[in-house]
Amino acid sequence: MEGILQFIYVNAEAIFIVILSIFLGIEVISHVPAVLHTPLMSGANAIHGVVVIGAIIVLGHAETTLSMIFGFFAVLLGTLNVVGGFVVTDRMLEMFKKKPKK
Amino acid sequence: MEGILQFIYVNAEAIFIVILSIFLGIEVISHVPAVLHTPLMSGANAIHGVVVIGAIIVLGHAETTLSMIFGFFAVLLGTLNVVGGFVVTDRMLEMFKKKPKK
Amino acid sequence: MDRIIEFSKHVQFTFGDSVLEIFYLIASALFIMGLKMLSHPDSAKKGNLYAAAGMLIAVIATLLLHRHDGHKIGNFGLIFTAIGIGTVLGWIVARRVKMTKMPEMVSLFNGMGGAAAALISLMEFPHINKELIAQHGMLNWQALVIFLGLIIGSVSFAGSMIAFGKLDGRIKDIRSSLIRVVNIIMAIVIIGLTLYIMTRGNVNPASLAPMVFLLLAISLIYGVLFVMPIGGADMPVVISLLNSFTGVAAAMGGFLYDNLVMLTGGILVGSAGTILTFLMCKAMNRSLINVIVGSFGGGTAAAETEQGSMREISLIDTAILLGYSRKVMIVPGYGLAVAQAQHLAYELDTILQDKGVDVKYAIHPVAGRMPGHMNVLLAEADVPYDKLIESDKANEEMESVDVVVVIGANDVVNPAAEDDPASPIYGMPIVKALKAKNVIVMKRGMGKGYAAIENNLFFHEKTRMLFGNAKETLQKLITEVKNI
Amino acid sequence: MDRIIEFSKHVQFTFGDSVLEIFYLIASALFIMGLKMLSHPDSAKKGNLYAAAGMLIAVIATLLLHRHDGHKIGNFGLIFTAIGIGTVLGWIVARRVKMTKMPEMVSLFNGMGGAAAALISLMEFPHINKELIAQHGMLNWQALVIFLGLIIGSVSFAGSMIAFGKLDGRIKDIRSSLIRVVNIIMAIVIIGLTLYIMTRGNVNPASLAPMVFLLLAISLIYGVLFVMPIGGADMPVVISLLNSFTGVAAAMGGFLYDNLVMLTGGILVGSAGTILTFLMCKAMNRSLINVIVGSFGGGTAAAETEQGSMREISLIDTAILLGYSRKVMIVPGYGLAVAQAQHLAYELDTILQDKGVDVKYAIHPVAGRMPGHMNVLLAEADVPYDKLIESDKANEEMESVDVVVVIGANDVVNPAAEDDPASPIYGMPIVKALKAKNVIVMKRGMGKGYAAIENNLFFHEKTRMLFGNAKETLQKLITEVKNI
Ligand SMILES: NC(=O)c1ccc[n+]([C@@H]2O[C@H](COP(=O)([O-])OP(=O)(O)OC[C@H]3O[C@@H](n4cnc5c(N)ncnc54)[C@H](OP(=O)(O)O)[C@@H]3O)[C@@H](O)[C@H]2O)c1
Ligand SMILES: NC(=O)c1ccc[n+]([C@@H]2O[C@H](COP(=O)([O-])OP(=O)(O)OC[C@H]3O[C@@H](n4cnc5c(N)ncnc54)[C@H](OP(=O)(O)O)[C@@H]3O)[C@@H](O)[C@H]2O)c1
Repeated sequence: MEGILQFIYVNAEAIFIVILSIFLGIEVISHVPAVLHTPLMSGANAIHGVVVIGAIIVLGHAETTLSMIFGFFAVLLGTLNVVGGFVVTDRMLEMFKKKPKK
Repeated sequence: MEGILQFIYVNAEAIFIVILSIFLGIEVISHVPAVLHTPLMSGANAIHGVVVIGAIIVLGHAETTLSMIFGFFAVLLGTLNVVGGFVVTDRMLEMFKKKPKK
Repeated sequence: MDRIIEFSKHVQFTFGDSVLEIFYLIASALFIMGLKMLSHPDSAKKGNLYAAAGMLIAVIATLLLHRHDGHKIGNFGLIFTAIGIGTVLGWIVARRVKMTKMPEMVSLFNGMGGAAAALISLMEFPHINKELIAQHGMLNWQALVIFLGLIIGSVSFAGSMIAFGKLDGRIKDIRSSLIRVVNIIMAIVIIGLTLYIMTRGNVNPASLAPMVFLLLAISLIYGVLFVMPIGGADMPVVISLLNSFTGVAAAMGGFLYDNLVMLTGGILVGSAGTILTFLMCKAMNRSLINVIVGSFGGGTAAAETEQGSMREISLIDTAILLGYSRKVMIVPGYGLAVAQAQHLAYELDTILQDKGVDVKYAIHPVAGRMPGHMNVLLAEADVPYDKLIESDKANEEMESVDVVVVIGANDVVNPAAEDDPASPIYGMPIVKALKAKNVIVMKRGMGKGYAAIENNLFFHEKTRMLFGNAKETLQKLITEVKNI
Repeated sequence: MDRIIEFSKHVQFTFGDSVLEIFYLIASALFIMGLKMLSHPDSAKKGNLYAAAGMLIAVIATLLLHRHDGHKIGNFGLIFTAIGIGTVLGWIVARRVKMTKMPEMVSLFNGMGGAAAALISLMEFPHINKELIAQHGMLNWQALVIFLGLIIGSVSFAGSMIAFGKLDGRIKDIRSSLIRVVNIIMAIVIIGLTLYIMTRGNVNPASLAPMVFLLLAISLIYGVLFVMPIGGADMPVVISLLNSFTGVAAAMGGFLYDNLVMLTGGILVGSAGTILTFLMCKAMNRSLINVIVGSFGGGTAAAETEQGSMREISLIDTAILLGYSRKVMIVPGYGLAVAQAQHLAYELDTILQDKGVDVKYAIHPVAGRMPGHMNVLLAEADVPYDKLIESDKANEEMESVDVVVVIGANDVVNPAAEDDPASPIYGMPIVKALKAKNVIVMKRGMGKGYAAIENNLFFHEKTRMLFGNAKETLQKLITEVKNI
């Protein structure tokens, strides 16, 4: 209980950021047309690849071999998520780009 | 310059909150129909009455007579902003409440 | 990780501190949801209540739980007296005031908020953290935040008071290009003085008091002169702008006290208010710069050439025309509000309705002088909501309308918006009165509207003019209609 | 004020620390703007680039400026190798894969993100701040954040791999109510084990390693079993859900490292992904619970009574009917994708077009097995974008259409959605084929669609069936049409 209260007090700003981001995520998405569901999902998928930054921090300060191995894979997988995510999204959106030419 | 950098580092979370709130303000408002402009302006006006909290903090810790007088007026004016703002908005919205009864 | 861990090592906190943050979080969420709901007609009223509930929570939580340097809030007597007076006064004024005076009220209360923000800055200024000053002199973030709150708050206060006076008709427009030059100079002086104060180095802030009061004075004058040259009719836009100013001023308090509900609430209003200002300008087909610099009203000479002649109509002919119509569309405008003839318009409507005429009102979004002006005006006269039709819908029905009765409207029915690209109102959507079979225009004379341009509608062959003050004309018309 | 002042007294920071925060702020803003633009067709492609730019900025800034306990990022060799391999591999796979395999790819990459989050938690777990443990034991916020990251990340990883396998056809659906019971038990075990670990008190976290690995293993199994019983066709919805999971897991890293771009980016995806999941369910007229528990496909017996008989049509008759029409509307569905007959459909279209027939495609939003499936499929066959019409618009034109050709679609043209309230798809918008003059349906036999219900359209007097695999049927039809 005390731990939770400390968490709230110490991370108050971060918790505000969480709540605001939640509202923002909802607002930003809520009017998306159905055809864009898949590319949007894919784009969002690429954005959570931001986890790669955590992986870089871990690997960047790793000292034991084990943590270097783990860190190496974390960075690798995170990069896959980012690069693959954005490229796939871009390819999908190729399909939707052209407007009626009449 | 150093002061600004300290400000940014120390208030990094607060600055994020500012940016997120700006985006949120834009998103939330951007589809409002013209007839609601005035009540919305009025409602927003009431919300910035949140400045009354700052006034309460000042007056609540005031020690000199001068600061008590100033603080008293700050709380009074802030309260006017809040109460007047919400009541006026409510009255305006009375006008828009009724839906076509056909 | 470093910052937060470092932080948690050094900070003492109590149960109450954490709970206060939770309440602030709830209050902020209520503000956001309230604002969101306020922007949809169906949920607007509930949205206002949500925001008010958020405010109540934030205030009560502050009173009970706030601590500064380990001290709880004191001076409860004074605080409750101030809140009490503010509540009673605010409530009574807001309840009593006439519907059509609402914009004045918004302006007044906005000014109060700005003044409160400025007062807070004045009081906190001598208490800038000693260690910060030792480290960085006056060039530190607390000083910055305090001065911004002072300047923005007082500009907002002074500007709002002038806007209030203008709407109330007490302060007349002073259009002089001199003021604009003076304004630019004053803006520079304000920035310069602030920089001067902030570069005073490691001093006791209290010793800078004279300069701070000078800054206050100049900011107040700037606020007055900023609004002075802007036309009275543009006040809604100005108030919306000052509204967002006050939001930003309140947010400065959020930085100062590390108070997240002030920060979120203030910035939210600052951002939403700015967008709203632009939307209001857009609805009038103008730019914000254009409103502030006020180049409107010069009027292009174009298309003022071939007008032909106006044709008048007598009261009795009008009465007969209306009495034997099937469908009548009333287009109310600013003149109806000026003449306070909304009750008479509705009386005419009821009498015609009794005679079997179908009467509706075409409501243009920027008719009058504030958004929703006509809705408020006609609601005051108890016109049923379902008789009010938005202008888009009205235009669709227009072909089946026998008589359009324009009462004190001008710009919102000006066909130049559609067919004269040189016109300053070109592109603004209008009520297309000419699609109906007959048009009757009630106004006092040849007076121009807000945009100060000619209106070819008045010279069209379908149109008949019924000159006179709207109130008197309607009065007489009602008598005539009753007689047929 | 206290917190921030207190904080600024104790924290050492460098120039780089402040600049890093600014870059993170810019990156977060780019994520928000990117996501916003991704939800509008015109700006979507630019939005993706914005988000990618944000990511690049965040990564480079971290590499150059991040400091932990005063140490800068090291192990650059390893980092660049990992990033290099990841980039090349990700790029090649994403570029090479067939358009129709896109959902598999999203699932795969989503799983990678989840795994990265879980790995970070595994590595940070032994390093929980000593002072926090001294104060609160293992029941502290760092431990909480680490375990949440571990659990959510590994569920997301394992689930995504299963979803990938199912979409790829390698893993078959296992529908057993036993799995559901097992799932509930496992969820309880996960919560219990986490609580057990967190109440170990003041211990060296490394000593808890075996239990943490047990937690990891159970979470992985749970992820597998969570997705296992869900039908393969529901995978897009499941992937969207797991996508938002990974977002939340990434955000946990944001708390752990006090890293605001991870926090904002992760939560943004978590929230937007959740909404998107609900929107996808809504487009299919189902609830999320319904998808996860998978009660779909039971099929109500209602309205399956009076069906009458099906009428077949020969290839030659079809060819004549099409060749002499003025307007033909093709309604593609899942069967077209299965048969990979999109190129042939377009070939038929071109030949008919040459004969002066106006051919369009009616695109239903949930035709196929992922949103936008038909757009992607037909774009692959180079069908011009302006021939694809959304189903609402198509329905408006339908009355002037001579022949509707349904190729491998079933549910999206099922009139039960309109007139049978007992049907599980009741309320879903459909392509109203029956409003056209003739309907031709190409499918292999009496196979049902995704919703596993009868379709009365096939028994309607306007409808003629053309049985056979879509690819072969179209091939033969093209020959016939050429001959007339
Ligand atoms: N709604 C808003 O938010 C807002 C805010 C700011 C500006 N505006 C602008 O205001 C304008 C509104 O257009 P509008 O058509 O409503 O009004 P308008 O164009 O200003 O015209 C009003 C007309 O009413 C007549 N009038 C004045 N007093 C009268 C009386 N006592 N009896 C009868 N007639 C009287 C005047 O002609 P006589 O002098 O000949 O009688 C005048 O031509 C637009 O240009 C809009 O952009 C709107
Ligand atoms: N788009 C999405 O995001 C998404 C995601 C999940 C679920 N869904 C659901 O999927 C359904 C989509 O509807 P739909 O009309 O496109 O497809 P459907 O209802 O699943 O029907 C497909 C039809 O194609 C026929 N078919 C299969 N293979 C074929 C082949 N090789 N040649 C010719 N015909 C073939 C099948 O009949 P035979 O076996 O007789 O040939 C079947 O009746 C909806 O219920 C939707 O809710 C959509």
